[in-house]
Amino acid sequence: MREITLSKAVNEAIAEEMRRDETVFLLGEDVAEAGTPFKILSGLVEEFGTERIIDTPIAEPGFMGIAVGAAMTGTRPIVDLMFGDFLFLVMDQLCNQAAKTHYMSGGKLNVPLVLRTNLGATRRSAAQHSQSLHALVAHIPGLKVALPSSAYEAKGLLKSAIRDNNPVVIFEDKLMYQDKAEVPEEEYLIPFGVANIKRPGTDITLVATSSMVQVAEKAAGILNSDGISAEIIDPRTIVPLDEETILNSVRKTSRAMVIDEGHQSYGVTAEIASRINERAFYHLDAPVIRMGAMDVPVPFSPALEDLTVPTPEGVAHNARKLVRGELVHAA
Amino acid sequence: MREITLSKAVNEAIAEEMRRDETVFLLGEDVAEAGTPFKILSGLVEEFGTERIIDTPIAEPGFMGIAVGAAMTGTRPIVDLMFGDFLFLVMDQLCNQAAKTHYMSGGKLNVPLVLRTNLGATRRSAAQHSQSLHALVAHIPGLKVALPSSAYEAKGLLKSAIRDNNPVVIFEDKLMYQDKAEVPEEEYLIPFGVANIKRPGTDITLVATSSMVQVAEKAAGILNSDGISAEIIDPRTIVPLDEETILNSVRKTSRAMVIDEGHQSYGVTAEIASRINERAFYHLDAPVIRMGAMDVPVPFSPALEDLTVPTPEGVAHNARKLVRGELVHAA
Amino acid sequence: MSPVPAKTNTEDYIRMYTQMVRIRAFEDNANQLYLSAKMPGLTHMYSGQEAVAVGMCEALEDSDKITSTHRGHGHCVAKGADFQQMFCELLGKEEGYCRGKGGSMHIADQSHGNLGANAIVGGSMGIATGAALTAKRLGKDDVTVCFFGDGATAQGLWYEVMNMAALWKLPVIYACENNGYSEYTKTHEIAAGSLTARAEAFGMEAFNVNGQDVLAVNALTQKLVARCRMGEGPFFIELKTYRYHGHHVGDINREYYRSKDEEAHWKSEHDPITNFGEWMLSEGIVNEDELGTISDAVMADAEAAVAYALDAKYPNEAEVDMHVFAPNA
Amino acid sequence: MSPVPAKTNTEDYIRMYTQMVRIRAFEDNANQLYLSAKMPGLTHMYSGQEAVAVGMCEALEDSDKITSTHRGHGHCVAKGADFQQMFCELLGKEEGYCRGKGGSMHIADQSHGNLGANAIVGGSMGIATGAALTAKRLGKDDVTVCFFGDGATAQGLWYEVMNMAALWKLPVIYACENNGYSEYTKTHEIAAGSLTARAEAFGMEAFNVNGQDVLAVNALTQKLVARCRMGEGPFFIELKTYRYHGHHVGDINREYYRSKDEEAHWKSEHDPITNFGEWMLSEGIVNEDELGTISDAVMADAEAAVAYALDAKYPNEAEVDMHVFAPNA
Ligand SMILES: Cc1ncc(C[n+]2csc(CCOP(=O)(O)OP(=O)(O)O)c2C)c(N)n1
Ligand SMILES: Cc1ncc(C[n+]2csc(CCOP(=O)(O)OP(=O)(O)O)c2C)c(N)n1
Ligand SMILES: [Mg+2]
Ligand SMILES: [Mg+2]
Repeated sequence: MREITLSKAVNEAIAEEMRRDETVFLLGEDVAEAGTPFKILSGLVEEFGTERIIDTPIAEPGFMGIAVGAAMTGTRPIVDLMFGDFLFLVMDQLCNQAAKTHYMSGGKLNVPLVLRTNLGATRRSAAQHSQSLHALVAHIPGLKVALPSSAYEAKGLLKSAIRDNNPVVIFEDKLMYQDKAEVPEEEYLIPFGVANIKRPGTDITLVATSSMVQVAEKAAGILNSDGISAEIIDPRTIVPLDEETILNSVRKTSRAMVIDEGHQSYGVTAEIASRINERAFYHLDAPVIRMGAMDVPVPFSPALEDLTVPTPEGVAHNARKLVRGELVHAA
Repeated sequence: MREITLSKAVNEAIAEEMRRDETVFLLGEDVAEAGTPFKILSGLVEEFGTERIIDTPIAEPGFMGIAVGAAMTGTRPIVDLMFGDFLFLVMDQLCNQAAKTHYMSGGKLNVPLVLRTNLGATRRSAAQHSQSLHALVAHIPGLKVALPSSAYEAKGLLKSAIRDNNPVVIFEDKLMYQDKAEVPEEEYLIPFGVANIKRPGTDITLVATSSMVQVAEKAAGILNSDGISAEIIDPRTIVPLDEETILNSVRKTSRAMVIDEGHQSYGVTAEIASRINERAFYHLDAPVIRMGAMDVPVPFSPALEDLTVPTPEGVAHNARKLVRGELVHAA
Repeated sequence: MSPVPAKTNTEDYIRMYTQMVRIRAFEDNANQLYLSAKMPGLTHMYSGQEAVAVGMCEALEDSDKITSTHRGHGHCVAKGADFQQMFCELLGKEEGYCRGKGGSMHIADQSHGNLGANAIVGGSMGIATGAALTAKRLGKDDVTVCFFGDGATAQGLWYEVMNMAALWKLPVIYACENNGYSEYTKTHEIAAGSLTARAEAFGMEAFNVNGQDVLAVNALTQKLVARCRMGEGPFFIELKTYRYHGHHVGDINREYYRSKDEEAHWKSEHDPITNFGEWMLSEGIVNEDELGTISDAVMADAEAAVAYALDAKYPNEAEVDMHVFAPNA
Repeated sequence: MSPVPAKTNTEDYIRMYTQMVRIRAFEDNANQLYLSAKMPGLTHMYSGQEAVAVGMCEALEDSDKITSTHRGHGHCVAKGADFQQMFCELLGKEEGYCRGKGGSMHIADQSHGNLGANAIVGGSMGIATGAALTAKRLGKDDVTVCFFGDGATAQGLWYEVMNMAALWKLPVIYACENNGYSEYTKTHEIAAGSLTARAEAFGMEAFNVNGQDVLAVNALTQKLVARCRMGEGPFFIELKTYRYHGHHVGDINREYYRSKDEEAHWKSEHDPITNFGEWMLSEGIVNEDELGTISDAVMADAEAAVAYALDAKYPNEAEVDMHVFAPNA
């Protein structure tokens, strides 16, 4: 099968959906001629024109609000938020307005919009351009949250997001834009709420999201040479969350780790670990171990930044302990 | 000992700290003559004047940003955010600026500010005036988060918050403003990171925050008549979190529930439950059970709203099951 | 009153008058429901500002959109909503416009183009601008009116969306109802400079109009709506008006920020309903009896709706987690 | 060049010239570090805009504050920072101004009143206004200059804080460096109306000045700083200027949004350093040799600092979770 970059996968998803549905349009900063600073959207304005690929001023709350109103009145906006860190600027329009409108109107108004943004550290971009903030939006009822882990997922999930009748936040890993994966020429969608068993295994379950799927895969390789068979589950969407696939795996392996690039405390790992504990407690041979990013603002210095995110070695280290029945945290 | 309302406790804490330290001041909407819509600050402008009790326009991001700059340059602002739901408006200034400045400057700049706001549903105020959003700020490194559960804690924690050299977000339960508790006449501070054993017990640990402490107490009363002895732990601050007190309790009781008024998914209950699971797993006789608010925007209708938050009966029901070794969630 | 507007005939006058009376009656009943502890929560009365909502909404078609505020009953009535579903909503009943899930601060009526009240001050400015973007993109004729208060002009969101509306020539009218207060604070204490100048700085045409004069409001709005439809928007209007009640129904002792004299003066000199009624009488458009008949009918209508709503049923418990997500086809 | 300013003497001119040369040299070296893959991440060059930072900061005392932007090296140098700590910061070294934790986009130098660069466009507008509030509240003389770009004027935060600054008469000067572009977009495509009118609408005095003319910038700033100290602030200045490089060091092929001719024209006709140097020569304030000596000294200084920074050590791993919270006494 052909291989394309995640960046190209995103571009294709948008182009296909815009061809399919006249009401889809995109807005954000430098999305038209410039095709975004990451050059993800190159070519779209040439095909769809500036009426549908709209350059905005640097006014994130404003264009987020405009997207909400546009979505409520019969169009399907895709909001391009250049960095995930700028989520903090759009939280009111996203969480007080978009997320709640359908419910508050008793089901009468819909807000079918997609907020495309990114996550991921280690790009030497410092504390305001490196955050992975998906836990925040996952906490707000009314928002769906997708975390593609490769070009394949990026395309399939984004197309589903654009067709969804609800606000969806989709986080691309900005370190992965140039990574290639097999992506079919034919159209496909990836449904929300269906996890992917990225690698089957028997000894331990590694639930990994987004950027951490690759880390888990590398860790599984290391573990494999130690004779430990790790199963990797990629939830693909954390709202809705496919609990069954995760639980089935844990019931089989009896051990689980959850790995995510958001800050560990009060983050995504806690929710997934809690659900495993609640529903598979009697199957567990050991506590579920979480690995998130350190609870520190992301430092600029390369000497520090790389310490803040889970690594394959770190994951393998903890997995090994778990499988051997050693404590990971002092008890 | 004298009893005063939570509202009065907050008022006293601010007045005492403003008398003690000239650099403390307060800003927000209708805080001066009006003393806030909840009338919490009545009398302060008369004592301290409009230079220190500052009415702002309705511009939450703006006055939050002003507070950050004021804090960086040698004063101690208290920001009055009328409803916790408006946090979404100030997230950028709070999380991208205030929370990160000390770290990003390598420890050279400080941001000693307090953001006072509230949480709590069942006031018939609907989806944009009823949220309990403390999980969001707890996820951001650099912010401390305090959740007073009575007038006593409200005063002691707020005074500590004002003296802290870091940004602190303190959430008062807006349903509790008129509730009275014993509060000493003499000055006292409640340190951060020290949980309170609200009620000792032996059979099950109920970790409850803010508004849910009262719910847990009522549940403990119900359980008591069933012959079940519940220990209630009030963490008082969730950042920093006093893990030891919680773990010691769980090691003793072998069973735990975590109760919090934020939405359950990706919320505070998940973090506390995860830490218990990680560090006290082998002491647990049953899974840690979480009870948060339902994952729905808060509905206006009283017939629906009351269903969304944990109740004493609900807590007692689950606790009873846990103690009896019954599953709370289907396995 | 102001010169006779383009859309001029007795029927229009009577409809405008009736709509203003309907708003006043709705609010008086809502206030009573609050005072008699039959309404959950609080609510913000629109009484005194009727000429703004009616003057503007009467210049709109059903397909035109409005966004509203926490003080939103007036806009909702003026845009065509019926009392029964409105009172049901205020009481949290299933037959309410939002099945009781929204309440006073989130009442919406999409069948008449009301995209909803909003409990975030300024929160609907983006929504209104986005609705106008839809009209432009889909080549529709629709105009959107964005209602907000003087206090809301302090929110940065407004400047962001004005800038985009001006750059993209969107068919939106920003309507600031300057009632002199945001909560318990006078406008001049929270607004530096000039509101119209703020809009003009973005290259928008800005207007001042007496918000107590329904015909003046209507005439200006008709003109601007027509210009919006020709692609000449956006526009800004500042409408000077006054709220009769407290900030919300519970704001009773308010002399510390507003004198009783001031309130009495506005009511006796600038009441939009009385003054318009008197003008119609003096012009011979209606007689006293006819005005009385209108009032009586509206009162009866309101009372019947209140009675209906009080008896109506609450939503089923199973509704609590319905409508979090819209279904996908 | 403009008429001679109040603070007029040869020493001042030479210092301003030197500071501009220092900024240019800093950026040329930073760019080289990037091109030779010795610098982590990206950075935004200030070259071309030197007269803005220097003209303004030379009108300030050390105790006065500034807030800066993603394009912040110029402000940092102009406010008195030294090369060594700056380059160390850019390379993520322990001896950097922020111990390597901030990097280019967060460089701060509180010893000279620089409250920091900011990677959120517009993110420091509140901070600057808050610093001015501190000055007013504590009865200090300090003035704060808030630097930001034309693109940042689209952020609503600016209007919120202008309103408060105007209401409270704060000693803050909002300085918009209009370099014609925000990223890859021309200013007129993202800014409707007039920037000065936007500030004036809040009752603030607003000024336009040629941002390539260091004396004009300095003269105006001196006047406004003095007026701020007398309680006459806030003020707004729009400074027309130009950035020579791409939006960031990686923005190389940029003809799709900006022609080479345009760039060449600004460099040959409006270079703030060349023009000021020529003026000083023509006025007999300095001779060619003296200018050469200044340049040489600055270059040597920069090179030494770069060499030092390249050799300097990274922060210790244990630093990674230090400084999340400030200690309490
Ligand atoms: C973002 C936000 N901040 C504060 C409030 C609290 N609040 C509700 S109404 C109001 C005053 C609004 O004044 P104005 O815009 O003039 O409208 P009016 O009440 O006069 O109709 C305030 C501060 C809110 N609901 N939302
Ligand atoms: C809130 C926010 N939105 C977008 C960006 C991405 N960004 C960085 S610089 C920039 C352009 C800024 O333009 P301007 O304010 O004119 O400053 P200049 O780069 O011209 O100095 C943008 C869009 C950002 N850093 N922060
Ligand atoms: Mg008002
Ligand atoms: Mg610019």
